[in-house]
Parts: sequence; structure tokens; C-alpha cells
Amino acid sequence: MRSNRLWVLVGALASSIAVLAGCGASPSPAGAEGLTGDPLVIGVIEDTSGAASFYSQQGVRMIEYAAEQVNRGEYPAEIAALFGTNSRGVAGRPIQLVTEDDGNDPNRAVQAARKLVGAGAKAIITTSSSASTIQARVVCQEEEIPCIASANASADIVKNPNADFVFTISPNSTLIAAVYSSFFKAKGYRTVAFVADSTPSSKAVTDAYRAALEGAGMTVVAQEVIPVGSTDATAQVSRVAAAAPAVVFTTCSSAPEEGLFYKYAGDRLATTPKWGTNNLTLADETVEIAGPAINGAKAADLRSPDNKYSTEVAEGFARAQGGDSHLAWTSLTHWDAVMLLKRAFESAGTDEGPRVVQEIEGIRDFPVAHGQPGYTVSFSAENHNGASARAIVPVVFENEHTVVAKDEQMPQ
Amino acid sequence: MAIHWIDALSAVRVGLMYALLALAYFLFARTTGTINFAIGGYAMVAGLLYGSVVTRVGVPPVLALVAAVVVATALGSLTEALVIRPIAARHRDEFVVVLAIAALLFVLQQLAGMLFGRRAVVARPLTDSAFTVAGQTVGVHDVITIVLSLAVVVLVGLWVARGRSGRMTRAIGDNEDAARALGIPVQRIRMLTASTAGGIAGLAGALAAPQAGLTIQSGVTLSIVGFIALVIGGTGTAYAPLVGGIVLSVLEAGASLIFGSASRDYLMLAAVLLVFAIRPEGLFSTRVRTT
Amino acid sequence: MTELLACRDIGKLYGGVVALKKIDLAVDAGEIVGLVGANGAGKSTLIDIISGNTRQSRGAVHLRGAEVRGGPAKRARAGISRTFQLPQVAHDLSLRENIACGLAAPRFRSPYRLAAEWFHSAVHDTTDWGLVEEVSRSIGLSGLERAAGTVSFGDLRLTEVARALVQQPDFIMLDEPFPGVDDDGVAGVLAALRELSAQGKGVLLVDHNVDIVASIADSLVLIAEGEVAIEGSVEDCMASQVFRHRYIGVA
Amino acid sequence: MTSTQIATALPRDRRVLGVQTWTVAAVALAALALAYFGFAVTSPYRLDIAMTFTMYSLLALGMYVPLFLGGNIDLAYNAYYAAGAYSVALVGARTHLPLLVAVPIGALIAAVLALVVGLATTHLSGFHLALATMLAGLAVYRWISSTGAEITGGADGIGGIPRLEVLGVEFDRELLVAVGFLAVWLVALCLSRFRRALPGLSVRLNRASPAAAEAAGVPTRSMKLMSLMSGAAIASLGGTFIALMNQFILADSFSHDIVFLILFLPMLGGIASPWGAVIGAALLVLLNEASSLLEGPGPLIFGGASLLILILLPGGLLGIAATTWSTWARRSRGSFDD
Repeated sequence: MRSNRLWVLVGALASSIAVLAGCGASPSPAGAEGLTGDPLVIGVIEDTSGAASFYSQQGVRMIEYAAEQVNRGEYPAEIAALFGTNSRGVAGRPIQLVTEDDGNDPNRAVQAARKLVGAGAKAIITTSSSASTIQARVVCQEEEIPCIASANASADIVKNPNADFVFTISPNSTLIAAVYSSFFKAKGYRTVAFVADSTPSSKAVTDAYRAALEGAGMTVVAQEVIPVGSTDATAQVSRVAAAAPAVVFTTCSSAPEEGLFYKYAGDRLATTPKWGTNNLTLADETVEIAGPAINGAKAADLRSPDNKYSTEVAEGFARAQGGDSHLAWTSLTHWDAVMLLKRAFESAGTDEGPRVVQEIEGIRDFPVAHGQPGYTVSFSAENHNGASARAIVPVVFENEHTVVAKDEQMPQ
Repeated sequence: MAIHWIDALSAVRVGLMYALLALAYFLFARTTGTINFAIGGYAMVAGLLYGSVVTRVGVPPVLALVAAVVVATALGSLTEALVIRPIAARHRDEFVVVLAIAALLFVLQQLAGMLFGRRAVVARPLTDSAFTVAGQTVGVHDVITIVLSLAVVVLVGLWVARGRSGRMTRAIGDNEDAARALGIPVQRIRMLTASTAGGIAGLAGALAAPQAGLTIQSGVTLSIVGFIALVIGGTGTAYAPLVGGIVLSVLEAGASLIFGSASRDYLMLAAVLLVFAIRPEGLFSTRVRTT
Repeated sequence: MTELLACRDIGKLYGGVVALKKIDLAVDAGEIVGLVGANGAGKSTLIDIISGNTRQSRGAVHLRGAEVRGGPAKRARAGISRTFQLPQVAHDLSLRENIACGLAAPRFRSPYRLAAEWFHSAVHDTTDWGLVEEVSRSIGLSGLERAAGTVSFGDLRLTEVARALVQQPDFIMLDEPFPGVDDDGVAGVLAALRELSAQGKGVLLVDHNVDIVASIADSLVLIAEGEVAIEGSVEDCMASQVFRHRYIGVA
Repeated sequence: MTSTQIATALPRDRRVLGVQTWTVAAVALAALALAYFGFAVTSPYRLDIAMTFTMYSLLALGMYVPLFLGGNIDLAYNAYYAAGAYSVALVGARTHLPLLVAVPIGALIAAVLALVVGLATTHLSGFHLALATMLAGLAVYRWISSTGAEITGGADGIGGIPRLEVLGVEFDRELLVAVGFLAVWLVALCLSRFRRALPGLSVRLNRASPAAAEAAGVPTRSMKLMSLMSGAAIASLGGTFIALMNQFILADSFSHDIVFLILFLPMLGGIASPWGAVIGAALLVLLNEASSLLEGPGPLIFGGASLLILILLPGGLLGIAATTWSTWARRSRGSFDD
């Protein structure tokens, strides 16, 4: 009997190992046929299972697409003007990607970053959450390699300590909050209600916006939290409705909970203007849960249908993927990260991290695929966040899809 | 602050979901003596299954609901047959069973992650139709949820109180050896209650799926709220879980309205410690079951 | 002889059911008292009350003239030890380890002592294994390496007796220690009890085998229907028709 | 293989070449640890993994006395883990005190938290205790991540923790891992001694029969509190080391997910000895090295193996080893006797 049990266990373990062995082969550089140089290895931290997976997964696919385009030397016109139409690879070297999962767990993010460095990565792009990047950037600092957190909005990422080698591309929450402050002021909103979820990052984002809006003279009349996993947000809507704010601002990190709020806010907050952070337009889940009640909600997106560069990247990506309906703005900023790295490595002429970082710090008016038409980013030694307010594109939900909110003029 | 009737309706809907989960705990514990902390896991699997097949495969919602309940029923009986029975046969320590059930919940969570993905699954309701009462939209799905849940609670209550096999569950819970001596088919009744408990949890999960983005983490959350509802209600009668579920939901909604939901976790802890301190047997009980 | 332990006017209600009506009982230093009675007469309840495992509804227990209060652990430290009718041992511990647990009574005198022993034991084992060995040998229990889950019922009883003995008690209560125990074991336990008695300790012995009890006890107490029915010296009791009828007749 | 049989398979004074088995085991494990350390220093990534092993081991060892000896299911271990980590972070980044004081402070805070949890759950056991302590863990996580975010830094975390320096020696990453291994080895050694001495035996008797333990003079209430507190203090060391190693911590690391993970480690390794917890942690790390365990089917296999072991082989890997050893010993002895 006992030996039977042992054999069952041995069998189970053996089959598990067989399953494991089938996973984890690393792909060779795509689109690199004919490129002879040593591959330039770029590490990507992804989240396949945690809270960031809903934008990380598409982000990784976009980075793969961008690397392939670089290897092929095929670029939209805006960037081709910079690189030349047939500039293949990074100074003739193919980009090779290595990917590590961190499950959005900050402790694993450090290990993932080290594993990437061990695999020869000369730069790292993070697609997981801000918390994960904040932890992983320590490795970039130690190893002296550039790290680009292209999708993260936390202002703390580029704040010292350990921020010498890390860059962000998209506007961080401090910048967006400043835009909102003057924007709401101009619209005459005096009171605001915050709706967040129970994740630590949502709390941090809320605090940042709250400080900015209060600094601009607004009064916060309610700050509600929707616990992750809730099946109901009636009480939160009731409290917001009772506080009668001039505007509702949703600062969730978790998409379903944000959707839940809009679902229940549909009737009782129908006439109150509702704005969300750039998180609102990221995930389909928000709209799926809220249904038609989402219509009328507005948000600061980073993607404009009027931006030809954006459209071209999005369409190319959709073709390569066989049609992806909803492109998150985070994916556009990941494309930009790859282009930025190509530029910096080429002008540095070496793989040495400090030199490459210096080159990134020297980049001015670099055309990017996100933001309003013609939007560019600029870095400096003091400013590792290249964004400006022109990245922000106000959008409104109509028929459960976002369109540019033409009547909203946000400060530039 | 005036309490809106829609607040009350939501509290009842959520309370009934808690009640179904607590009822599943109740049935499972009645004959096996085990607080099955994997109950929320069944609900999570059922909810994800319902959401996935409706949204991704295009199965009609009613069919998906039935499938979800069937799968959860199977999970309940498998738990009894493959986990609890073999362990209870060898160990007298309750804590080994607790560990095994924690491992089971973890396994269900990871299995669901493999099958349905780790992103939130948003399910379509049984029907999209809704009607308007006094300016408020009420989904037909919500009404179905309330009616169906109440019906299940009442039917199970009647079964336990009046039904032949239902009354046997009582005998087994009170004294297994005596029940065996009386010729009660102990194993069969156990299997019956375990699978019924699974099915009820599955129903709760599938009905709740369109209300939120269920993720594999929802299993633990659902297990916790169901257990708390059971603790509040007690195990005295089959209707105790109903009362426990409604009381928990009303407390939660009331506390959210008064203090805001930011304090929810603290209030949960306080409520549970309070119940354990002053009425460890729950609101309804025939016997004390604390230690 | 001085009075060691006394039960004064003890009553116990379980719910509405009377388990013990009124018990007065005294054990002197050096005395061995046999407690007998039918099944359900309340013998084990009385032991539970004296050891503190159950709270009496009425009355008081006195040890050396002072009222005993508090839980079983406190009473054990005051010098009261006991065995259980159904042996209560840890099945995953060896017999030796089970017996050693009795050392808790003399060792964990205060929370401070507990804390000190707690940390000390992680570095150095100060358990008095010699005493465990000696006590076990004295009652004829061997094979101490065996896990408690694998030994006979009789050996479990002896293990409990040994655990009660290593507590170095002033007053020991044995609840049916003999069923399943072989003759050597019985002789060993009896010898140990005589030794205790000689040292001026008190013994309360409960067993169904009236011959064994009578062979060692100084006096007998018969309880029936929650009251002391008969008490007196062994000779008087054994001579009593009522005693023979009620005890031997029923049991 | 039941726990009873394990007890018989591992008697206290079995000797190999005249030396006590546990001494042999401790020395062998020290050699293994040294070998692993040699392997870990070969890459920064492996060093991180080695520290993760240290952290998992210390958390699981912290659970050993209250849970696996005492049967008290305390699931608030994320709180104790956090106590150790935040003590280091706050002392290191916000004060000018020597960083070493953060170690006892963390252990003390963890022990006090455990005391509060223990006092609040005095009369609870089994599933009810599990629920109450899990909610306590959730409440502490809520406090770290939002209510107390001004102190803990919440999702932004606390950075800038200096390297530990004692008597002019800077504890770099390699040295920290070495000290971490030493701590695991010492704690496991102490626990295996504790387990077989009077206090440990009392804890184990209390689990089997509280009535008997009480009657034997064991102050069960104080003892439960002692085991919860010392377990929490050991677990806090896991947080201490992680914070010292990464020099940065943030709220997301301290959710109750980690409690479930470490709960399985002793089961895998075998609960009959504290070394089982260490073996379980080593196994997790080993699998992690062999493949990316924590992606894809890894956690499923991990949880499934734990469940299977609980159902089929409750002795864990150590139990299997012990059975094999005793069978082999019996056979070889048998052949000599003939």
C-alpha cells in the first residue's frame, strides 16, 4: 500500500517535470535574416499572472513587433525620417529579446531583472506595474544598464535613490495631476469625489491626485474605496451621490472594480461629470462590466486617432497579430521604448550602459507613437521622464468606445 | 444620510450570495465535520467557467449556468472522496485537514488559472434585459439571482428539516457511530451533502460572475465571506446561513455607508472577533462548536 | 495523620442533570484511598473536579488546608497529578517523551521559568531523562522508544501512570489504571503507590477490580447516585453486606 | 507512512558510526549549504534566489512550532514578515540608529503582534483560528498598503536602506546570504533540539490532548502565546534579510499570498522535523532554478504535489527518506544477524 502511494507520487512528479520541460524555449531574433552582427540583447520584464497582466501581455507582443520591425528596417514615415528607411537592426545588429515573468510581485521583479542581466541583456524594458519597476530598477543601477519603464505612471520611478539608469516615457501621475488641476479649475469645479480600489498602487495614485487637486484649491468631498473582488458598488455610489461633488474622479488600478463603479453610477450620478485616469481606457474589462453606463465618462488617454504615427503602428501591429481590437496606450509607449533604445545604442556606438544612458539623456524632440499629433519627448540628465502635457489626449466614451473629446481643451 | 432603496436591494442580493456560500459550508460541515475552506474555490471555478464559455465560446447563458453548477457539484464530491475521507481515515488532527483544504484551494486557483487565464473574466448576465423602477435601472439578472437563491435556501432548509435523507444528515453530524448503527448509509449521505454543497457554491459563483470581474484570487475572498456568514449565523438550523449572509451583507453595506469601504478589512476582523467572543456558536445554534 | 486533600460539599450539575449531589471526602498524608462505585456514579467527575479539568457547581477542594483554585496546570504545579480513564497521550511521541511531559509540573513553576526553559531547551536539553527512565523501570514499563501510537492499551495506561509519577506529586489520582495491564505492571504500580504512601503522599485510586484496590488501600469510599454511600476502612467495608451488594453486585 | 511511524523511524539516540544522527544530519546540511553558497555567488541572480530560499525557510521555520508542533493555525505570517522588513526599512532610511538594532526591534514587533493575535483568539482553534488570523493578516496588509501608507510608503515603498555595517564590516550581498544561511541552519538546529526537549514535548502533547497537558502541569495558555510569539520572531528574520538584501521594500510584497506558499513548504519537506521546512524551501528554489516554476503550470504542480503528499505520504520527503533508511537498516542488520 505504501509503495503504491509512493509510485503515484513519483508518477505525478515525473509527468509534471515533463510538462515543465516543454516550456520556456527562447525564440531567435525575428526578422533578422541577413543581419550579421552580434545580437543586441534587450530584456523584458512581463507579468503573465498578476494585476499588471492585462496590459503587460499586449505590451510584450508590441515590443516583439517593434523589435521585428527594427530588425527588418521597416518604419512609419515619422521615425524613418530619423533612422533612414532601410536602417536594419541596431547599427546592423539584430535585436534579440529575452523575457522574464515577475507575476507583478516586486520581490520576483528583482530576480527577473537579474536573470535578464545574466542572459546578457544590455537594457531592460519593464511592462509590469510601477511597483515592480521601482524594485527592478535597483538591478539596473547596480549593473549600470538602462531601464525603460515605458508604461508606468508613478513619479517615484525616476526619483532617487537608484534612479540614475531608469527612464519613463509616458506622463507620470504628477504631470497628469497638474494638468487636471488647472483644467478642473478652468471648468469651475470646486469639489471632487475620488473613487479608488483597494490595491496599494491605487492608493498611491489617489494620494498624488488628491494632493494636486487640493493644492489647486479644490475640496475633496468623498474618497471611496472599492475592495478588489467586490460584486457591488452601490454603497460607494450612494456616498458619492450624497456628497454631491462637482466632478467624480476614478483612480483605480484594477479594471473590474473601476467598471463596477461606473455600472452603478449610471443612474444616480448620471448628470455628474466623471473622469478617470489613463488607467480607465486600458482594459476591456472596465467597459464589459460597466456596459452602457460607461458612456459619457471621460479620461486622459495617450492615444489619438488623429495621430498618423499612432495609427500606422496600431494598424501594423493589428495586421501582425491578426487583428487586435483594442490597443492600449501602454503598447504604444512600449513601441517608443524600442525606438528610443535603437537611437541611443546607435549613437553611443557601444553597449556600455553609462554611455547609452548619456545618449538617452541627450535625446531631444524624439517623435513618438503616442500623444497628440506631432508630439515628441525630450530627456536630460535631470529629467528622466521625457513626457510633456501634449501627450495627453482627452477622450470620452461613446457607444462603449473611446473617441477624442473635441470639446475638452486640456492645458498644454 | 438617507438610505436609497437600491442600497437595500443590493444588500439583499449580495447577502443572498453570502448565504448560498454559507449554506454550502453548512451542508459540508454537517456530515463531514469539516469547514470546507475550498467552498469559495468551487464558486470561483464555476463563475470563471460560466463567464468563459458564455463570452468566449458563445454557449447560451442558461446552459453555461447548468454546466457550472454540475462542475462545482463534481468538485464537491471529489473533495469528499479524494481529500477529506482518506485524510480523516488516518489523522485525528483537525489541522492536517485544514492544511489539505488550503492546498486544495490553492490547486483549484492554479487550475482555474491554467484553464481560464489569470485575467479577470467578465461574464454576461443570464439576460441583458432590464427595467426601470422610479428612475433606477434594475437588471433582470439581479431579480433572477435573488429569486433563485431564495428558492435554493428554502428548498435545502425543507430538505434538511423534513426530507428523509435530510434528517439523516443531522443524525450523522450528531453521532456518526450511532448513525451507522441505525443503518444510515453514512458514506452515501456524506457524498450527497458534499456534492450538494459544491453545487450550491457553484450556483453562487456563476450568478455573481456577471457582477464583477472574477479572477482566480476571488476564490479566497469568496471563501472568507462565506465562512464569516457561517460564523455569524451559526450551524443551528439550515436557515442560519441565510440569516448570517443577510446580516453580514447589511453590516457591510451599513458600515460602507457610514464609514466608507476603506475600513472594510478592519470591520470584518472586528466583527469576527466579536462574534467569537460573545456568541461563539453564532446567532443560531444547538451546540457550541468552538474548540 | 494530617489531612492532605479534602473535598467539602462538592456538587456538580451538567445542564440540569445532577452528576454529583454532595461529596465530602478526605485523604490524609500517606493514605491510600480507594474510590469505588458503579459506572456513571461520578468517580471520574470527582477526579476531574479535583484536578481542575472540570469546575464544580458547589463546594470546594482543599489541599493542605487551603482551598485549591485555578486550572489543572496550576493544580498540577501545586502537587496534584492524575491519569485519565481513557489514556490521553500524544500518539506521535515515544513513550519516553510522553512520560517526560509530566516534568512540566515541577519545571514550569512560573511564566518566567517557562520562558527561560523555552529558550534554553533550544540549545541544551535539560530534561531529566534519568528520572523518566527510573520511574518507568519502577513500574515495569520498558521499550520506551516505542511510539505511543503503536503500543498496547495496557502500556498506554502505564505510560500515563509514569507521567503522573514524574510530576513528583503530593497527591495522585489514578483513574482505572489496571485494565489491560499485566501482572508485572500491576505489581509495579502498586509498589510505586506504596512507596509514595511511605513518603507521606496521598493516593486516590479508582478501579473496578475491587480485590486489587482492597489489597492496597487504607480505606474505601463508595459513591452512588452522586453521594458518598459508604466509607471506612477496607476491612469494615469488605465486611459490609451493603457494600458487597452495591459494589460487587452492580459492578 | 504516518507520523507515528516517522517517530519510530527516527528515534532520538540512533547512532551512525558512534555519532548521533542529528549531528550527522546537521553537519551534512552545513556542507550542503556551503556547496549551495558556492554555487549562489557565481551570479547575482542566483544570489537573489539564495536569499529567497533563506526568506522562505525562515518564514516556514517560524510556522514550525506553533503550527506543526502545536497545531495552532496562525495565518497572519505576512504581518510578522512585514514587521521584520519594515523595521529595517524605517530604522535604515528614517533614523540614524545603527541598522543592527532593527533586527531585535523587528522580532519584538512581530512577537507583540503575535501576542495580540494570540490574546484575541485565546479560545479559538482549528478552522476558526485560521479564519481569525487570516483576517488579522489581511488587516495588517491593509494598514501597510493604505491606512499607514504615510509611514510605510505604501505602494511607493521605502528605498535608500543602507547596507548593514557591524564593527566596520559592511554586509554586502554575498555576506548577507552567508549570514542568512547560517541563520537558517542555526534556527533549524535549535528547533530540532527544542522539539525533543521538555517545552517542545509539552507543545506536542497539548496538540494531542489539551486536558492531559494541563493535568501534567503545562501552562497551555502561556505556552500557546510563547509558541506564537517565538514563531513570529523567527519569521520576522525573513523580512529582515529581504529588506537588507534588496535595500528597498514596498507594500505589495506583504499580502497573504506568501502565507499560502510557505504553508506548503514543510508539508513537502516533511513535518516530522524542522529540517523539512528547509528542504521544502530548497525544493521550491531548485524547481525554480530548473524551470520558471512560478510561471505557467508551476504553482499548480507545486500545490498539487503538496496535496498529494498530504493525502498519500504525510511524512513528506523526510518521511520517505526515513522509511527507506529504516528499511535498509533493518535489511542490512538482518543479513548480518543471519
